[in-house]
This record gives sequence, C-alpha cells and structure tokens, in this order.
Amino acid sequence: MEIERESLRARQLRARDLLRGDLEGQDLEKYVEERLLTTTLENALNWGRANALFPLTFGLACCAIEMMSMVTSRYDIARFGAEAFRASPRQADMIILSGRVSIKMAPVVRRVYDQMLEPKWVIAMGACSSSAGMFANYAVVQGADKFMPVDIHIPGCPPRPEALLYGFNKLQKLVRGKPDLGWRQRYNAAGTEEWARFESGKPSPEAIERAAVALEMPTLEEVQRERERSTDA
Amino acid sequence: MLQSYLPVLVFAGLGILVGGTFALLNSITGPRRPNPIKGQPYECGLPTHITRSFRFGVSFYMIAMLFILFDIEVVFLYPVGVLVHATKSVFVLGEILVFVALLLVALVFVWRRGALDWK
Amino acid sequence: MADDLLRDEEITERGVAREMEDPSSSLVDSAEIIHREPEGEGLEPEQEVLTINMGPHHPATHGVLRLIVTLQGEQVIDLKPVMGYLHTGIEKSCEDKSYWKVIPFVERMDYLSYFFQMEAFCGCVERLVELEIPPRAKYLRVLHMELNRIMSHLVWLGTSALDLGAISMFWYCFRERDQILDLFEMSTGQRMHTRFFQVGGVFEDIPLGFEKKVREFCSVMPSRIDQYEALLDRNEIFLHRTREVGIVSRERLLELGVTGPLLRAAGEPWDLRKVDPCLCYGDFDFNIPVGTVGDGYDRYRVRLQEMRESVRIIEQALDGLPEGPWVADDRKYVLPPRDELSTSMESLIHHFKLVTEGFRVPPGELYYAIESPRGELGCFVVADGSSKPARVHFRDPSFVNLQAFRDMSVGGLIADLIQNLAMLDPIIGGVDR
Amino acid sequence: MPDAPGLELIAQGVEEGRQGTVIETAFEHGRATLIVHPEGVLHALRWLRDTPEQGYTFLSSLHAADYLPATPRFAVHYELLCRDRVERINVKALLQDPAAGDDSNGASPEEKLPELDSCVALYPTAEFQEREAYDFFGIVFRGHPDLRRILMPEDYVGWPQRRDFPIGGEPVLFTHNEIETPRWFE
Repeated sequence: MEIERESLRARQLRARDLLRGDLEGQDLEKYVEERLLTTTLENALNWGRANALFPLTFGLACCAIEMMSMVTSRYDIARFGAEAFRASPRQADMIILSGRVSIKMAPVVRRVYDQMLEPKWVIAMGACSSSAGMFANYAVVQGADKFMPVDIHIPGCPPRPEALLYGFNKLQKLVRGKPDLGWRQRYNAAGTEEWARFESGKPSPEAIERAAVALEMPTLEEVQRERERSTDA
Repeated sequence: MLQSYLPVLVFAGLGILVGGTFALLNSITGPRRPNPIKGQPYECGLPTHITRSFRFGVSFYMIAMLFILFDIEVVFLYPVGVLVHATKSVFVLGEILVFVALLLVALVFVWRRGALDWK
Repeated sequence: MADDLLRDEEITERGVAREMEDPSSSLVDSAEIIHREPEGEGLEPEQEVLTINMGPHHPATHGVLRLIVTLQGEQVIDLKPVMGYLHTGIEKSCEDKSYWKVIPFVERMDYLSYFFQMEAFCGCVERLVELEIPPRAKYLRVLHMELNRIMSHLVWLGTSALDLGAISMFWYCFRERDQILDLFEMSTGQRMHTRFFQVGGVFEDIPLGFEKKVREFCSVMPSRIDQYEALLDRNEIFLHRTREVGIVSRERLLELGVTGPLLRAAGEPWDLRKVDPCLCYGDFDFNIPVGTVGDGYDRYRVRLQEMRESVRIIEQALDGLPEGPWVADDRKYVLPPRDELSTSMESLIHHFKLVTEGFRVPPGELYYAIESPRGELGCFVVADGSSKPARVHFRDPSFVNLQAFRDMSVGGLIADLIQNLAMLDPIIGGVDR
Repeated sequence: MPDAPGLELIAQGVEEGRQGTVIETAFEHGRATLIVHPEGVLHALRWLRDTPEQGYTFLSSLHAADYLPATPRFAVHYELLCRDRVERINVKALLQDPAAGDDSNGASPEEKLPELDSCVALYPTAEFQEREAYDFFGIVFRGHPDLRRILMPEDYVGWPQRRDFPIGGEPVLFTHNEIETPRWFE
C-alpha cells in the first residue's frame, strides 16, 4: 500500500503533536486505536467492506432513473454486492448523489450524510452533482464537494449504468485501500495547467518549453507577468 | 433426558456465538466519529422536534393485543405438528382442532365487533 | 449562498487526509422548521395529533418532495406539500442561451418524458417562426414520443408497484424500459435526454435496421403488458390497496386543473392528442381509455391501456412513415447539409450564422400545449427578436396535478397516502423545474 | 381559436360589464390575447367563465413574465381553455413595477411589489401557480389563501426570475481564469 503524499503529511503532523503532548482526548485515543490494528486485519476488514457496500437510496433527478436501472437484471450491481438499497442513513455505507443538488436541498443532503455511520463514502454521479454541470445558475450548488467530501466523481449526463458500475468498482478499489490515482496524482498537477510537475513540484524549464511549444500556450510565468501588467495598467 | 435437549443447546450456543462475534467485531473495529448531528433522530433529512414522550393512540394497542393472541396460537401448533407425526393417533389431531375452533369463535366475535377495522 | 457553505474535510483511512471540523454548524435548513409544541396534552388520548415530515429524503416520495403530514394515529388529518428541493432554475438558464442550446435544458425538466418537452418547445418556436416541418419528421416525432410514453408509464408502474410491495414488478418493467432505451440509442445515439428533435424537424434520419427492431418490440410488448396485468390485476393485496382509495370527483379535478390519466380515470375523456391533435396524431386511429370511479385502480388500468394504445400508434406510424426530408430545408433556421458547404457560398454563410449566433425569432409570444404522459404540458415562449428567448415557461402537469393530492389523501390512512402519491406519478424535476 | 372578429366581440362583451378593463386585443400566430388592466382582471375572467356562450371554464396555465425594457414591466398571463369548443384565449394583465425608482432588487424590507387580485376563488388551480409567480417575480396576489415562496427557500432574498437578477453560478475553471476562481488550489 504505497503511502499518499498528503496522508503522509497528515500523519507526520499528528506524530509531531503526539510527541509534543499536544494530542489528547479523542484524537489521542483514535491515534492509538489506529496503531493497534494490524495491517492484515485492516485489509480483511476493507475487503469485507468493499464487497458489501450498501448504497443509500438518494434519487435526486434524472441520474436517479439510471441509478435505478443499475439495480435491474441487465446491469445488476448485485454482482458487486451492492443491490441492497437502504432507505435509512443508519444502515447505509455509501451515498450516491444522483442528480443536481439545489441550494434548498444542500442542508438536507449534508444532514443525511452526517447521520450516516462511519465508514462512509460518497459517489457524485453525473455532471450535476460533480460540478452543477450545465446549470451554472442561482439555484444549484456548484458541485456537491462544496459542502461534503466526495470520493468518486462520475462524468455523464446521465452517465450510462455501465459508467456508474465502473465508478463503483473504482470506489471498491478505494475502499480496499489501493485507490487508482486520480489524474492530478498521476500527473502531479495542482491546478488546470497542461504540463506535468515533477517531484520537486516546480515544472522543469525544458518541460515548460516543450509543453508551450507543443500547445502554442503562454507559459505560467508569461501569464502571471501579463496579468500583473494588466492589473497595474 | 438430557440427550434429547443437546441439539437445542448446541443450536442456541452457535446462534449466540455468531451473533455475538459480529456485534463485538463491529464495535471494536468500526471507526467511531460522533458528531452532534449523528445523535439526533433521523426525520427524512430535516431537523426534528419529536419529544421522547410520545403517546400512541389506543387503536394501536388494540391491534397489538389481537396480534399477540393469534400469534401465540400459531406457536402452539408447531409442537403439535411433531406430535401428530410421532404418535400417529387421531386423538391429538382432534384435540388441536378443538383448540383452533375455540380461537376461531374468538376471531369471529372480534371481527363482528369491528375491532379489526381501523378507527 | 453557495460560497459560504463550509468546505468539510474528514480524516479517514481513505488515503487522503483532511482535518475534521464541525460539519454543518452554518448549514441550518432554511425551510421553516416545524415548531410543534406538544399539543397532545389538551386532547383526550385518542386525539393524539402528530405532525411529521415525509420529507425530501423518503423512499416513497418518488423524488425530493416534502409532505408535512398531520396524523391522528394512522389517519391523515392535514397534508401540506413543500416543493422546491430540486429547483434548478432551468427557466432562468434558458433565457441566456440561444434557441439552439435551450433544447438540452428543456429536456431535463420532466426527465421521464424528455421527447415531449422537446416537442413542446420546438413546436412553440416553429409556430413563432411559422416554419412547417416535413411529414416524415412529424411521423418520426410521434414515433419517438409514443415510445417515450410507454417508457414513462413503465417506470411509473415499476416504482409504484414497488411502493405497494410488488417488488418483482420493478425488474419486469425495467426490462422493457431497457429495450426501449436501446431503440432510442439506436436512432438517436443516447439513452436519455437525446436532443433528437430540433426546430424544423428531427436531428438525424433513423438508421436502416431501426424499423425492424421497433416492429419486434411492438410485437412483444402487448404480451408483456398481459404479464403485468396477470401479476397485478387479480392480486388481492394490490386490489385492496388501490380499490376505492383516493377518489376525487370529476368537477373538483377540473377545478384544480388536473389533466392526463388522473382526469381520464375519473371519467372525463379529455386527451389533447384526440381533442386538439398536433403533429400527425390525426392520421392514426387509437382510442382513449377512460375510467369510471376515479380511484387508484382506475388510474392504474387507464395507464396500462394507454401503453397498449401507444403500441398501436407506433405500428400505424411505422406503416405510414412517408419518405422524403426529415428536416425542413429553410436555411434561416436549419443547418444546411454538410456536403453543400464545400460547394455553395450562401449555405456556408447560413451555416456560419446559425452556428455562431443561432437564428433570430421575430418578437412575439405563444403558448403551445401537448399531451405528455402526465397531462397537458404547455410551453410558453416570449421572443424579443434576438437569438435568445426572453422567457421560457413550462406548464408542468405534475406541478398542477399535485394540488389534487391533498383532496385525495386527507381523511385516508398513511398507506393510502403512499398509494395516492404512487398513482399520481409526480416527477419532481417537472414540479420544481 | 376565436378568430380576430370573435376576439373583438369578446372585448366588447367584457367592456360592457366594466368600462376600461380591456386595453387592447392582439391576434398573432393563431393566438387570441386580451390585454387587460390589472384592476379589471377578475371581472374579465369571471365574464369569460360565466357567460353561457363563452364557457372558458378551464384555466390551463397562469404564468408571469418580465418584459424589462418595456414600461408596464410585468405581465401575468391567464391561459383559458373552453373545453367544449376546444378554444384557447389568453388574458394578459400588464403590471407597472412600483419599485421602478430605487435600484435595490428586493433588498429593502419595505419593498414595494406589484399587486394584483388573486383568482383562486374563480379557478382553484391557480393557487400553486400564483405562489410560483410571487416566488419568482415578486407579484403579490391580494386574497391568496397562503402566499409564500413555493420553489425557493423560505428565507431567500430577491426575486430570481426578474430580468435584472444576476444568473449566478460560477465561471468554469480554465487556465486563464484559474487564479480568480475561488478555491482553485485543490
């Protein structure tokens, strides 16, 4: 299980707090509890969790109809052990946000998510819950990850049931602790720039030259320089 | 005498064992992260004001009583099933039929009095 | 409002570490929190009144509809539907898109009858610009709309039988739905929200094998409907749950503006396809199923029979499918065919103008109504001469039919409330727009 | 559809009952529109519904529209339908925007809103649709049983579908506008 850069950072911080004695009460107890579990038990548990994920029936809009057809015999999520759609958040492991989340619905979604028991995961199905899709207007929250942590974003409007199943398999890999890396981790990119950053985090000059030439794009420095010029002009 | 009860005891023991391990395993390994919202009652995703002291209507009580009455009757039929097969005598069958007939009279009375339909 | 929602992160063993903070301190639900003083004390025990939320997240509300129900034991005393939990401001978004781009928005309102929404909008705009669409396009539109009506009734039958406990119906109905979606995918390329209609006709002609596949489907479908009826028609539980339940008189329904299967189940033969036929509904002979009592069972029977009628319409549409162009050739509103671009200059200009800015509609406003699976679906477009509609409003049948829900359920039991909502078949996307 | 002369007859019929209700009649794209003064709306609707030979007993749709550059800014449309003759007529009530002076969009509490009589008594189907017109355009219907916001959150400020209300939403994240978009660093 290769260690993620970010989670390594978080563990270092907590270890430092522990050494300084700043870590007490609930955090300390949780820290110790995590250390106690041996990795084999962890893997066994994750394996059990991955193959019996109970989704919560959370049909919002058109994606809900495709989510329903995922349960039927043709696409059959029962093959992955997830056809038991639980109605109450207490018995659900995973919530599939299928549809657009309006600003009136956001507190309800957040509350239902809070009332779900740990460990819990979130799939943002379709463009609308991932990024408000084509409804960039006053009524829709621009992406469900603005008010709750989302694990898997599935593109499509509505995504085909096969796409939902593929997203569900990705979630199972994530639950087993061996997540497929998202494009940002794979290409070590932070924002939307088109060239890969190297381990040092700073893109090497040749990489930028090559990318700029290839894409006839202004490099990051030129963009920033021209922006300063425009701001003080 | 104890011989005939052994299977029942083994069955009950296994049941408790399996049920217990799952519950215990769950409480040990499950990550626990309480937050203020999780404790509140779930009412379709909205904050709720249901107070603990909720008083049920009397009609629920009536239906519950009737259910218990006829459910226990069915429980009695199970051992009789085994007995009728073992003893192969008509007497046991006749006895249980009388028992069922008696309760049937009770059912017809309750039905005619209108306790079954909801008001 | 959107940017002050707390960005919440959580430490879990998911490999990505985020620190934990109080999740929803600022996210109190703005909808009025029902302040219920325990009013039980004043009344005798059996008048114990309880107000609960059959709230936005509920398996039986067919979407995110919230019902504030006041109960006395099992009896429903008062019912207040609260909507808007799926309001996506589609009508506002349409106002800053050109006519060409409004069609995908319009489809996503009532997401089970998307062909009808497209037809309502395209028909309205075609009447505004007085553009006549060729007969083949009319037949193709009716063909796809009737397939969509069957699919919409199948999803209704699956989910409402699920609500009443017949879970196996869900799998059967969605088996047929997938067949119809395969047909849509073959002719339009996409399962749902196909954007197949455009102003001036249809986007693309149907492929060669499509007609054979639709005929196969039409030959199989009536036997499948017989299977549904065999499952449900003499099913004692289904009969007890739906017979004599949620009856609303015909006059009251008309007063409340209810249209569609609900009105026809109450004995009123009002169907816009027969009464005010648009497109080429006049060329087909089909009859309108009309109920007598107007209870849940009649609504179920009317919709089942409508599916059979739709199969008949599809077969007649296939037999009479005329040859010829599938889109109008008026270059001001319709893209010229691709091969012409390399040869003629003015089709290149038309193409360029249409693609960059879209066509302009002379100022005017029009209301155009068609019969969707849930009732009269009206589209009101105000054009102010520019290439963007000034106002697009949809009269959604579910939104208006929901007003009758209160009359149906008050006085009944909770189980009847669930059954009435299932038979009312509201699509919350259409209710909240 | 009542053709143009038929529309004129209807206009005169309404006029006899109450002077000054009908401002203008319009007949385009085969659609008869009766443009009516907001005070006379109830009278016109009652006349169209109750007179025997008219028989417009079914209100299929009630919707509002905002014609911002035009002076009578708001308009409430009543799509009436006579089910025996299958004829549709549209009654359009033009409403001035009293708050035309100040530029605050519904921010000030004592905000002046355009007012109109509610026709729920005549056509009960208008209840939800009038609430929607109030919710999106701020048109107050006097006499409505419970005029609250129907689709927007209860405590939402502003009238979303007015032409001068910003459409909102976030710009799409591209390289050039990356820095300005909030929380681009993720």
